[in-house]
Amino acid sequence: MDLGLFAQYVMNGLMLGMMYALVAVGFTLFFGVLDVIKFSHGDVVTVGAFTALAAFAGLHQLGFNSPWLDLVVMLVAGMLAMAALGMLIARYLVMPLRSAPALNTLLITLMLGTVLRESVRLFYPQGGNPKPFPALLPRNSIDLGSFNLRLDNVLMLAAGGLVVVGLQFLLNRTKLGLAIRAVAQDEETARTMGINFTAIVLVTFAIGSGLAAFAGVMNGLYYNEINFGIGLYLGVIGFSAAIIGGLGSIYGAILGGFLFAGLQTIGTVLLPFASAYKDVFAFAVVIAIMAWRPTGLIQEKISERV
Amino acid sequence: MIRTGKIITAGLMAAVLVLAAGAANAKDKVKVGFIGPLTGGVAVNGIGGRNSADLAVKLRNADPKAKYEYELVVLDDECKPNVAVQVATKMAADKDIIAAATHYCSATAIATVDTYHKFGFPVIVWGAVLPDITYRNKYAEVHRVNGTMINQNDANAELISKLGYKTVAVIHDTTDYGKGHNEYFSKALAKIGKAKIVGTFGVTAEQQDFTAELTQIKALNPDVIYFGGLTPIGVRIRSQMDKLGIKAVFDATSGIVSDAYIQGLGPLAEGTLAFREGAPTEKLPGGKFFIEKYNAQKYDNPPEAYGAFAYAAMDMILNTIEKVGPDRKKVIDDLGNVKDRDSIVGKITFDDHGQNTVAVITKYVIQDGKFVEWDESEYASGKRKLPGQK
Amino acid sequence: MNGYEPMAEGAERGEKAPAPLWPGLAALAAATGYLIALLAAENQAFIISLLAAGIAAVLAAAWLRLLDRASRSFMDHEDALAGCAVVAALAVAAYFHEDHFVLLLVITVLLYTVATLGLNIQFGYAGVLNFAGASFFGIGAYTSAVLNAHTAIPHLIVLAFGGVLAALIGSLLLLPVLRTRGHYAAVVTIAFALLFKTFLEVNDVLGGPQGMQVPGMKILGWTFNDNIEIGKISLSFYMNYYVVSLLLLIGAFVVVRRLERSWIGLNLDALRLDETAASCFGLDVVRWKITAFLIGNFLIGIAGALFGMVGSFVAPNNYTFADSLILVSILLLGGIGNPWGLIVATFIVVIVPEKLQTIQEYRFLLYALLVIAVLLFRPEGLLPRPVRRYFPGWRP
Amino acid sequence: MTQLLEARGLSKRFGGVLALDGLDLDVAPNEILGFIGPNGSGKTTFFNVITGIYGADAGSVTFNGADITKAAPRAIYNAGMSRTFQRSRLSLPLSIFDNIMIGNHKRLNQGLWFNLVRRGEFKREFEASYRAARALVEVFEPALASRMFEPVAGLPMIDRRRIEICRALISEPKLLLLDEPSAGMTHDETRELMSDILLVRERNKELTIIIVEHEMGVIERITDRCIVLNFGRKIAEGPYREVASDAQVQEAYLGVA
Repeated sequence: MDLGLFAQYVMNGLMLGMMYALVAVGFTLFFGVLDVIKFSHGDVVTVGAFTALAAFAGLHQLGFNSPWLDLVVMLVAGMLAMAALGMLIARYLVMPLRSAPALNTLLITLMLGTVLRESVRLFYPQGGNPKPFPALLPRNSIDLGSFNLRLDNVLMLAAGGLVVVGLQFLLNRTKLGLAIRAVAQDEETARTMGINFTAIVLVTFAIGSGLAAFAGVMNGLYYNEINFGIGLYLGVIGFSAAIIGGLGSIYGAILGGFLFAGLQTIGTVLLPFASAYKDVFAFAVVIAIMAWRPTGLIQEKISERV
Repeated sequence: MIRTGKIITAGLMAAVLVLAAGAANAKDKVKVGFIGPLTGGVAVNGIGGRNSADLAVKLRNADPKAKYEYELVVLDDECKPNVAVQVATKMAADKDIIAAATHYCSATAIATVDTYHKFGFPVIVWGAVLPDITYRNKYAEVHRVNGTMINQNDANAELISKLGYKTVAVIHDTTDYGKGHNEYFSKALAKIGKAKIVGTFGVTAEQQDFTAELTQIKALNPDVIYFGGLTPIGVRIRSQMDKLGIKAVFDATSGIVSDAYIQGLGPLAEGTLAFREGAPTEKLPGGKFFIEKYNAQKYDNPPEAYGAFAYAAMDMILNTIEKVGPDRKKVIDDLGNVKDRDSIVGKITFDDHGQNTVAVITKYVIQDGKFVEWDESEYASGKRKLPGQK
Repeated sequence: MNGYEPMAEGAERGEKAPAPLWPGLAALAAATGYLIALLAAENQAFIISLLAAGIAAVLAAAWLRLLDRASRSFMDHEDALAGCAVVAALAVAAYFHEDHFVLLLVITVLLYTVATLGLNIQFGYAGVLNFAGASFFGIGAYTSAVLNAHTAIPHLIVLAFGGVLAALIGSLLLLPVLRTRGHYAAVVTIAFALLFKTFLEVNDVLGGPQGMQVPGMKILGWTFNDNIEIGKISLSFYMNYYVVSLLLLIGAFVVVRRLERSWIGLNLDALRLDETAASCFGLDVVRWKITAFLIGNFLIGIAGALFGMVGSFVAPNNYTFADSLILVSILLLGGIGNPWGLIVATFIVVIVPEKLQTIQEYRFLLYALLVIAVLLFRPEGLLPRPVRRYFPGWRP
Repeated sequence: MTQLLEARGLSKRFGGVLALDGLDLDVAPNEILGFIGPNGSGKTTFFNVITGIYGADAGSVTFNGADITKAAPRAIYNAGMSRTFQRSRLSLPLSIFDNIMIGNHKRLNQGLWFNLVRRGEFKREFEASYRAARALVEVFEPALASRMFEPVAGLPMIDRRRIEICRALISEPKLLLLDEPSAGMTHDETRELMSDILLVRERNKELTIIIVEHEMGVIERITDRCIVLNFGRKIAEGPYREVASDAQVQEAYLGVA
C-alpha cells in the first residue's frame, strides 16, 4: 500500500482513537473514585454535542457569527452543562445506590442513558433526524500524494492531546488530583485525611462529563453531523476501551481507545473480507481479550478477604 | 421487537371529529390507512406524503357528495423493515381499515408485501421504487402509482456516459433498495459501455464513519461516485468525501431528492446529480391544483418529491371505496382493472402486477441550493462545470 | 438483586396451617377480567381511566394486605392456581378468537416471558450477567427463518434447533463469561450483542439489514397461517401460534420452577451469593454456571425461534442491545427470581404501550424511567421472590 | 498412620509478608486443638491454605493419609474437612434450611434428571435431609428448629453462628475448622456457643476440631492442646496451662521479656 494511503488510514485511526479515548477516560475516572460504571456516559456525549449545537443556533439568533467565538461558546456551554449534569447524576442516581449490587448501578445508568437519548430524540426540535453540525475549523488542506492532510483534523488531534495531557497534570500535579487519587486508592483513608469524599466524587463526575461534552463537539466537528444515536455507540466503545485497558487506569483507557480504533482500521484495511466487518472484528477481539485478560490489559489489583 | 408507529396526531384526529360533527346527515365512518417514515433521516418525505394523503381525505370529507365519512389512520415505518412489518401487521390485522397508501422506503415496502397478501389487505405504494415490490410476486393486493428505479438508472447511466466520464465507483446501502440501484445502474452502464465500474462498496444504512471505504475509493481515483441510498448516509458520504479531498462527481438517485439533503450539506451539495421518475410536481397535470390545496392547509412541511403520488394513491383508494363500498375483497377486485384513470399525476394504468407505468424521468442537478432540472441548469449550458466535465 | 421477604411475613408463614385458596383465585380472576377489558378497550380516554383504576386497585389491595394473602395462597396452592392461570389464558384467547392483533400481542407476552424465564435462570439464580438476551432470541428467530425456508425439517424440531443453536453460540462466550466478574463480565455480553447485530447487518447470506421472510409453521400438514373455520365460527390463524406458545410457556415455567425448587436451584443461589464459601462446601462453580448459562440460552432460543415464525419476518433491528435491555428491565420490574412476577411485568411492558397509543413515542423513555424508579424505590421488584419452598404447601 | 492432619514446612507469602513460615504441625484424631496468636500471626491464613482457598508456596499438607497440598477446596471438603469463617459468610436471603443444605452438598444427589424429573425420589431425599438438619439445629437452639424456612437475614449474630456451624457439621466431617466463633458476640453468648460445641462433641466422639480464638477463656475451657503462632511460625505447643506460662508466648502477646 502506498505511503500516502497508509498515512490517510493512520490519520483516520488517530481521529477515532482520540474520541474513544476521551470517552473511555471518563468511564475510568468514575470507576476510580466510586467503583461504579456510569453507563449513561455515552449519551452525555450526545447531549453535550446537542447543547453545543443549540448554543450555536442561539448565537446566530443573536446575530454573531465568527467561527472562533462560536467554537469557544459551544465548548464552554457544552462542557459546563454536562459537568452540571454529571454532578446531578452522581448525586441523585449513582451515590444513593452505593450499597446496592454493582449491577443496579450499571442498570440505572444504562436506563438513564436511554432517558437522555430519547429526550434528545423527542424534545430537541426534529431530534429524530440527523442534524448538520457546523464546520467551524479552517478547512485548508495539503495534498501529500494520496494523503490529504487537513488543518481541522490536526487541530482537533492537538486539542484532544492537550486535554489528555492537562488531565494528567491535574491528576498528578495538583492538590485536587491528589485528593481524587487518594479517594480512588481508599475511601476510608481519604476521609480520615480530611478529604470531603462527596465533593471529590462530584468534581470527578463533573470533569469526566465535561470531557464527554468535549468529545461530543469533536465528533460533531469531525463528521459535520450529529444524531441522537451517536452516544450509544460511542458509550459502548468507550466502555469496552476502558475495560480492555483495565478499569481505574487512565493510561489503560487511552490505550484501550486507540487500540479499539486501531482494530477497526485494521479490520478495514488488512482483513480479507468486506470492510463492513470491521466492528464485528473489533468486538470479537474485545471478547477475546476479556477471555485472555479477565481484568484488562493493565491489570487491576483485586484481593479477596476470606 | 414489538414496535408500532405513531397514530394520527391529536390535531388531525380533532379535525376529523369536527368534520364528522359538521356533516349534516351522519355518514358511515370508514377507516383508511397511510404508512410512511415519520421519524428518522427520511422523515420529511414521509411527513410530506402523510400530509398529501391527509389532504386527499380532508377534501373528500368536505365533499357533500361523498357516501362515507373517512378517517385516516397513520402509522410510522421509520424506514426500517422490521418496524414496517410490525405496523403493516397491525394495520392489516385491523378489520376496520379497508385499504392503505403505503411506504416511501423500498426496504420497508418489499418487506411488507407478504403481510398484506397474508391478510388480504389492498395497498397502493406511493413512493418506493424497487421493481420487486410489484414484480417479485403477483399479489392482487399490491399496487403502485409511482414508477420503478429501472428507468431512472437508465437515464443516470446515459447522462454519465454522455458527459464523458470513464470510471465510476459505486457505494450502495445493503438493503434491497441499495442493492437494486446497484444492480440496475451497473446493467445500464454496461449496456452503454462507455464508462466502467472500478469498485463497489456495500454500506449499512446506519453507518456513521465512511472514511475507510472512501479512502479505498480515493486509491481507485474514479471520475464519479455513484450512490444508491437515502438522504442520511448520502449527506455523511458527501461531506466525508470532502474531508478526504475526493473531487469526484457525486451521482445519486431519487433517494436523496429532498430538501433535507441540501440543508444537511449546505454549499457542499452543489453539483450533486439526482434522478427521479415522474415530472416535477408543478409540471404534473394536476400539479397546480395539488400545490394550491396543499398550501391552503398550512402544513409545516412541503409535500416533497413524492407527495403528489401519495395524494394520487389515497385519492384512488377513496374513489374505489365510493364506487364498490368499504369491503377489502371488492376493493381488490376493482383495483385489479385500472385503466387510464385520471389523477393529478396523469392517467394511471396498472399492469397485471398492479404497476403503474411512468415513462417520464426528471434529471436533477443541485445548483445554488436548489434541485434544478438538468436541461435548464447552468451545468448543461456549460456556464458551470462539474469536476472533470468535458 | 435477590429480594427476600421481611421477617414479619416469614414469621406468619412459619409452619402454620396452609393459607386459604380463595384469595389467590380471586386475584387471578380479577386480573383476567381486567386484562380482557384492557385488551378490548379502544377509546383512549377509557383506556387511561382503566389503567388509573388498575393502579389504584393494586395500591388499595396492598394497603389492605390483600396482596400478601393472595401471594401466600399462591405459595401454598401454586399447582392448583397455575392450572387456573392456564384456563384463564385460554379464556382470553377464546374471547378474542377472531381478533388477529390482540392475539399477536398476547402471544408476544407469552414468548417474551419464556425468554425472560431463561434470563432469570442465568441472572436471577446463578448471577451470570447476560446483556445479549435479544441476540440469543434473534439466533432462534434466524434459525427458523433459514431452516423453514431452505429445509424440510419438521417445524417443531426447528424450534428445538433454535434453542440448541442459541446455547451453542452462547457457549462461545463461556470462557470469558466464566473468567470475568462484574463489569468485566458485562462487557463480554454487551460486546456480543453489538457484534451480533452488526454481523447480521453486513452478512448478505442472512438478508443483511433487509432481513428475511420466515415461512409460517406447519405441523403434520396443518398450516398455521390459515384462518380456522369450524362450522360457523372462524378463528384467527394466530390461534394456532397461541396454543403452541402457551404450551411452550407452560413447559418453560415448569422447568424453571422445578429447577429452583431443587438442590440445583440451591447451588445456583449459593454460587451467586458467595462463590468462595460455596466452593468450600464442594460446589463446582464452573459446572453450575455453565449449566445455568446454557439452559437459559436454550429457553431464549426456542422462544425466539417460535417468535420468528409468528412474526413471519426477521431483521437485525429486532435484536439490538436496546431490546436486550428491555428484557433485563422486565426481569428487574417483575422481581428477579420470581416467575409469576415475570409474567406480570411482561404484560405491563408489552401491553400498556400498545394500548396507550398516545404514549407510543415515549415508550422507551417510560420504560427507562420506570426501571429507574423501581431501582431507586423498590429494588426487589413488583413481586419479590419469596424464600424457597421445595414443595408448595409442604409441611414437616 | 496415626495423625489426621499433617503439615510440613508450610509457607505462604503475600507480597513481602511471610504469613506462614515453614510451619510443621500434626493434629491427632478426635482432639480439640486450639490455635492462638496475635493478629496477623497466620492463623486464618493457615485455614485458607489447608482448605485450598490459597495455594501453599512451599511445604505439604496430608489429610487422613492423602496429600491435599494442591487439592481444590471442593476435593478437601469431600475428603471430610469443613469450616466456618471469621466473618460470617451465610447466604442471608436464603432460609436456615437452605444454608445448612449448602453444607450438605456432597450427600445430595446433584443429577439434573433426578432434580428435575424424579420429583418423588427427590421429595424423599428432601424430607430425610430436613429431618437431619432439624435434629442438628435442635442441638444448638430448639427455638430455631421451627423456623427452618425463614431467611437467616432476620437472625441475631449468635443464631447465625449456630447455623454456620450446623452448615459445617451437617456433612459429618472428620475435621471441623472454627475460625473465631466468638467474634462479635458477648461473653454469655460465647459461653453458650461453646457449650453447644462441646455438646456436639459429646454426641460424636470421632469429630476432630481446630479452633482459632482470641478468647483465652474459650481456649482454656474446650481445647485439649494448643499451638501458638507468631509471624507464621510455631512458637509454643502443648496444653493451655503450659503454653500460657511460656515466656515467648507472653512476649508475643504482652511484649514483656
